[in-house]
Amino acid sequence: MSTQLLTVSGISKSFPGVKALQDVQFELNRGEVLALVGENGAGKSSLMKILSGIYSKDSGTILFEGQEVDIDSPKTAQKLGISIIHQEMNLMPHLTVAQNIFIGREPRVGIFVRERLLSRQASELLTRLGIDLDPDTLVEGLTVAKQQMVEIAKALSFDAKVLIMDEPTSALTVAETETLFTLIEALKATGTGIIYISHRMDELRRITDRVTVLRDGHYIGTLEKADFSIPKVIEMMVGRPIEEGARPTTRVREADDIVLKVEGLNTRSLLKDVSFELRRGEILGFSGLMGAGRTEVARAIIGADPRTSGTVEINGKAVSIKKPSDAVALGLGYLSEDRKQFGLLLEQDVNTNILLASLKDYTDGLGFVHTNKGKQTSRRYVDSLRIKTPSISSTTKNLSGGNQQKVVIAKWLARDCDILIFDEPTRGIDVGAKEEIYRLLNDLAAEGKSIIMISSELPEVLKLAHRIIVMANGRITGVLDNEEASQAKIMDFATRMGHEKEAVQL
Amino acid sequence: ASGSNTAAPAAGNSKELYIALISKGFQHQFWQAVKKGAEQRAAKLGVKVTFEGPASETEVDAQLQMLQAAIDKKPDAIGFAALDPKACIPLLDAAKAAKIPVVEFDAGCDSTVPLSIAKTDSKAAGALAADNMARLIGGKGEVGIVGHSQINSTGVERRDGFVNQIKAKYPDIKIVDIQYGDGDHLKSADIAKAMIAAHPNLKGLYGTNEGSAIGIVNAVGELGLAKGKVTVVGFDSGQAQMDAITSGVMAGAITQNPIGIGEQTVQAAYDAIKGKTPEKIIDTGFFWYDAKNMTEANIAAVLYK
Amino acid sequence: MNASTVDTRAPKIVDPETKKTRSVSNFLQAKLQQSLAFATLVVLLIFFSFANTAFFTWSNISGILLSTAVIGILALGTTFVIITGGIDLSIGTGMTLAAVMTGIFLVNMDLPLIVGVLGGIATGGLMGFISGFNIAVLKLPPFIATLAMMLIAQGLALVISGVRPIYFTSVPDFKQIALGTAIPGLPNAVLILFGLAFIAYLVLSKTILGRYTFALGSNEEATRLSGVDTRRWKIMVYTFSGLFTGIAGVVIASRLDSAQPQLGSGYELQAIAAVIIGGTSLLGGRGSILGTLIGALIMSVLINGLRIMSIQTEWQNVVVGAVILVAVFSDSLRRRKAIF
Amino acid sequence: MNASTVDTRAPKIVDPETKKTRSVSNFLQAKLQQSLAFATLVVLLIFFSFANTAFFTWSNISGILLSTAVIGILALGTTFVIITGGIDLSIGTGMTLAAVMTGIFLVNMDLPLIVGVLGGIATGGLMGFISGFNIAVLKLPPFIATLAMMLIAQGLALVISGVRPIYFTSVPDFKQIALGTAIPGLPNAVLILFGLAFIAYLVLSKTILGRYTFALGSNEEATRLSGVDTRRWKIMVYTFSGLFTGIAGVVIASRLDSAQPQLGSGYELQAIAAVIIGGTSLLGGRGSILGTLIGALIMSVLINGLRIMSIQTEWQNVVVGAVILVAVFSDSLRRRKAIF
Ligand SMILES: Nc1ncnc2c1ncn2[C@@H]1O[C@H](COP(=O)(O)OP(=O)(O)OP(=O)(O)O)[C@@H](O)[C@H]1O
Ligand SMILES: Nc1ncnc2c1ncn2[C@@H]1O[C@H](COP(=O)(O)OP(=O)(O)OP(=O)(O)O)[C@@H](O)[C@H]1O
Ligand SMILES: [Mg+2]
Ligand SMILES: [Mg+2]
Repeated sequence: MSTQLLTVSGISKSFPGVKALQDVQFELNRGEVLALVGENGAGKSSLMKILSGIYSKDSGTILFEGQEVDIDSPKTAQKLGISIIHQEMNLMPHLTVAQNIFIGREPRVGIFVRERLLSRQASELLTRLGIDLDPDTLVEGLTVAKQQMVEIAKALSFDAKVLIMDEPTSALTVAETETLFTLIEALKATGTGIIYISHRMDELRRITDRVTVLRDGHYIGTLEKADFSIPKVIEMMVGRPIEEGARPTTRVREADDIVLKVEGLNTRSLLKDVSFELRRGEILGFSGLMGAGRTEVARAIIGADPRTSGTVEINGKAVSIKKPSDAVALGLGYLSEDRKQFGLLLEQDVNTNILLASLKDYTDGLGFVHTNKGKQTSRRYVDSLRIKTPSISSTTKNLSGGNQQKVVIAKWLARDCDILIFDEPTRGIDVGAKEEIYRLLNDLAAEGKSIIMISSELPEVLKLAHRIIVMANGRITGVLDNEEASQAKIMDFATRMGHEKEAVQL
Repeated sequence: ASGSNTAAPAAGNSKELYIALISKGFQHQFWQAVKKGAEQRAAKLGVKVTFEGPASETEVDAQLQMLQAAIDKKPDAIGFAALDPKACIPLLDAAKAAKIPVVEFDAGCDSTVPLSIAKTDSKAAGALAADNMARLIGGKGEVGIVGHSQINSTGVERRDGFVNQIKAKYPDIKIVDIQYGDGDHLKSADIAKAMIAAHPNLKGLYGTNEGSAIGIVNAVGELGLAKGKVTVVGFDSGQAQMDAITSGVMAGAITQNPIGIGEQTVQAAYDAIKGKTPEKIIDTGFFWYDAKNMTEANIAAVLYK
Repeated sequence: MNASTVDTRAPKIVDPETKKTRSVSNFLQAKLQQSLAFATLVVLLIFFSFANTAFFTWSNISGILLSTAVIGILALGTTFVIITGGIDLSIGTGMTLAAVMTGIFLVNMDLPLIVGVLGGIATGGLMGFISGFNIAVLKLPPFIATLAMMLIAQGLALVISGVRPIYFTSVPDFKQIALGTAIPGLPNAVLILFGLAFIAYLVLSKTILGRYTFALGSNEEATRLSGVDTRRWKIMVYTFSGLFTGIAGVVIASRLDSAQPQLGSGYELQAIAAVIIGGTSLLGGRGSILGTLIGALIMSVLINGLRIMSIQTEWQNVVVGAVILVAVFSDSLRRRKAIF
Repeated sequence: MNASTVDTRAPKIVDPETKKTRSVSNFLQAKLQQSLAFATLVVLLIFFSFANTAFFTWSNISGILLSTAVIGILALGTTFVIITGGIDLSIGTGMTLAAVMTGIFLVNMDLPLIVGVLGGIATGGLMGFISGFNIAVLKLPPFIATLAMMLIAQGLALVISGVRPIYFTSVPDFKQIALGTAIPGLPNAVLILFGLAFIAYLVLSKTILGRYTFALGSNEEATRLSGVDTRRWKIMVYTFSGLFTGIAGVVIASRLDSAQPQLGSGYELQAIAAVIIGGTSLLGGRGSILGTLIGALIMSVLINGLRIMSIQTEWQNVVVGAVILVAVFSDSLRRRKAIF
């Protein structure tokens, strides 16, 4: 039994009104990658938080290397050699990369921190991991993706026996994901056991040895690599088969009206001369590597960030958008990629969040809000999007990540904008829900709404977008029609750093 | 206001007479001395007194609340020193309605209810400070004032008494600056230093209460000025001022007779309870003291530490 | 979106039972601090009633209510500001400036009563507006923006009044605003307090301003990106709160029958303490009017009780500080989510 | 997705050049508020020098430095607290309590000078510890926990001293602590201020305590999840800051050669204003000792200059408030992300 690293059995955990885990079990061997999958809210993160000492379990046993252990604090978990990359960012934005990685373990002489050694250690670690980051930059200036890389570096710096990764790739693009997989292979070879949580099914086959499936807080089963297939896993997860959608069947015709026209958009920090058009009923994909500037395009258009120049036309009329409320008033909504920071009122209930963008529709001339009508709307979206929440008056913070994302989507659906910019709409969302969101986007487009979909997942862009704009380094490097697009072509454009600009005139 | 006069006497006053004193403050040594006088006389008369006042002499509202609470306690008499002469009127009417006799000390309320007041003429005291300042600097030169308040009555009257006297009687003396340090020793010291810096020919500085005066003394000490370069005239008493006068840093100061105020107030209240009519105005006097007369019995009696 | 396209056979994940348990527990959690504050209030009332018979008399109770009025009105307004995650340190001296301006309007300029009163209230609103502008548009931190406003208001009150109280003797009706008794035995100031509390309650829980107040305090950036003009609404919140400061200025002037230009500093901390004791979080996003009312009452009952018991003034602060700690500790019980 | 189709030679997205520009601009941004505060200071100095010849004399400059000492020391300590995202309102009256305790030790108990001084400092540390405990362990909000502590310290200072100043006449050396001149012409209090500033700088930027101070203010939960005992470190920060309060108490007592039990309230707001003017963010995570020193100097230069110019006291507050607004507005420039 020396290969057994971790044996978990009979774990239950309840939160007020929610049974997050009931009698869950799994085991982890040395040198393997165990995938943990399940729909949003299935209890994956909760289980991992128990293993890393953040939550205490209500019942059950944890054997670590054959010994029963009581993991009562993050520190205990660290001491045992259990290291975790959290689903939600857990960095200190005002500290540097190096300071973040070694927080709590600073090399010191007496009370003094050996700053230079700290920086060197971090630099060595980052080089060893092949992560391109300056250890002395402040984390607050990094993009979500880079912050995620910092988290990964931090978790790997522990030389842990058990490494838990809770959706590590949800903010990463292909290249970073690839780096991570290489790291995982290397760690496996040294005998580390890895628990890997992801909603990206294609990743499972690539790196995992076994898959454990949870549904609604229950243990469903474990599949060995040999009898593992994606449809089978999905079926176990959702309890019913899901058919993979094909590429879009409808076409956007040249004759359709141009609803949004952006011309010569520039920002001080990144964007250079971004121009494009969006037609009625179109889903326009935005592809690119991390930091390519897609989010910045969206933010600049809606007036969330300053732009140095550029014009925006809506339905053929030049408009002046100085702040997000202007954009929304013109029927242009933006769903941010970072739901925790920019999407949700975490401390407020689901109802408040869903109605936030459309509150004026429920307000009379005196400023009074008609609560019941609003609640009906909220309930409708909770049902139709299958948001897993005890009620619409539950605090949003307590929802699982994926369900939080659905709340943000519901907010924008309730606002009924004609143009919607979805920035990474399926980040952290389970397969079942993803399909629902895809269908939803298609329906919206079919109704005549126009959609910009920024996504780092190439399959999803290919599946949904009528046209695909590829960005690199703040520029548009290519525009592809769906029929001519392929992953290889997109990647080709996504990696043109501007020197080859002439070559990509389309 | 007192709707329920169902004569339930407040606990503890069935035998012992109880007089509630509402002062303008309690933290300054001046008020502590008033308190001391009141307690001395109360002990002698065998009555109970309580003494309270707001933390700062700007808190008119808080003082009214104290007065209201005092009335609700149904004492046998109330002694009151008004922070504002008008705001107190309705509450004194309420006291009258509750048949509680009221006497005043230090500063009065524009009301017919109070039977007497024990106080000092602060303007005259300020004028006496001016006379002494003029005498000490030889009747001419620049003088500055560090005040403790530009709004409460003692602050204003001690300042105005000084200023008016100088204007009226000493045309060669120029008051070059008046600033206010809230009676905060540190602030007053910094103000005095700034004044001395800004007016190199400054002959004298007048501080209108203990904190202001000691601030000036500290400033002179910190600047290491030769004794007598700037003539310091203070107000009130206290250990530090007496020391400064002994050592010669301060030329002298005006003291009122706060212990006497406290004694007279309790006495008047006691008389009122007993049905005697106390004297309408009890002037407890004020005195100039300096190194020469400080130890004299009549002066030593009104000084307090 | 066309809801019918979504699989409506999707199993309901939540059964009615859990829903109920959950919302009951949520409700309880939310009410806990309020109830504990309320419990503190009741304990104080009982304690003082037994400690001194003079305490539980109508005259004293109405005195307590009257002395709650000013701090209470300030606290009501500043509850909104605190829920947005901001703070307003200028309410104390701002109240004084409003009182002084009322005096200027009514006494020096001899304007009609209603005009003078509205002018005083508007003064408060204007200060709130300026603070709101500094905070929302110039992006100054609320603490420092309102600290500066506190100093400015304090200075202006002295300058404008000529460093001297303004007496309303020429306007005999003015006194009735606070001290008249539309309900016999109860000063109008108390009615004003409760009336304003009701209005504040309505605004906070029923109107769009209230909703956005909570939203701003929960996540301002998310609110902004949701198309809410956060700058405008933030200015509105500070202005609205400023109106309460103005009303407090009129009430205190009426109560004192004079505008005392040096009054006011220190009131802001008392009002903020009342708000926090009432369970409103300084981190924003959470709070209630009822809680604030209870918090203000705790403060004034406590201070009155100590006075009635003739506790020495120097000890009173110690006791008040200790009671604040205890009252607020209950709140922490709820938030304390240790490992268990 | 088949990742093997991905070109793994994908060039680095950030080339060294952009990285450099970025970090230079970051650096500049971080220094901007400090430099603007510094610019404000220089402007004030120049202005007052021209406005009144008495201003730029050694005697007045050393007077300004001396008058910065107390507020400056308080501000240094509280910089740490504010960087953690907390606040300490008890530093003003806490300083007074420390002064009173020093008096009790030295005068009433006649202990040796060094023991009395350390006792006074320890009093400050103890108060910091209690506040830290209330905040870190009992999870009280810092504002209210320290507001309560402010009241308690104020009351205790009066109670312990018997509402009477304690004079250090029996300990003649005591006065030398603040007013002796180890460097001729410069009071020791100024040396103490600069010495403490250097220590605070070392601690904040070079030690583990400083690191965790920033970490706590940046993201407390993440810090805790990283295995740092945040409770312990938070208590340490408040205790450390409390020691500065204690030292300020000793210095003010030494300067006044007495412990004045009624002083101190109001000092906290001045100290906090100095910290914020110096660019430390009330939201936590950002701040510097140099900035605080500059902030404290701005305040005292401004006040001294107005006094030298004989500006009427009532106008002084207005001007100070306005200058605070202007000084802090510069900070907002940095954070203001308008559309252009
Ligand atoms: N602190 C909490 N308080 C209350 N409920 C919670 C808390 N944390 C998690 N839950 C609930 O427990 C359930 C499991 O959540 P968990 O975060 O473990 O899901 P998950 O499988 O990680 O989902 P996702 O894929 O969306 O991240 C959810 O219903 C969630 O609402
Ligand atoms: N406010 C800002 N200040 C400075 N740089 C910024 C700012 N916002 C974004 N950037 C930088 O601009 C670049 C573009 O980031 P953006 O988020 O737009 O990229 P993206 O294509 O959406 O990638 P991602 O997948 O990371 O979201 C990044 O390098 C980021 O660091
Ligand atoms: Mg999760
Ligand atoms: Mg992005």
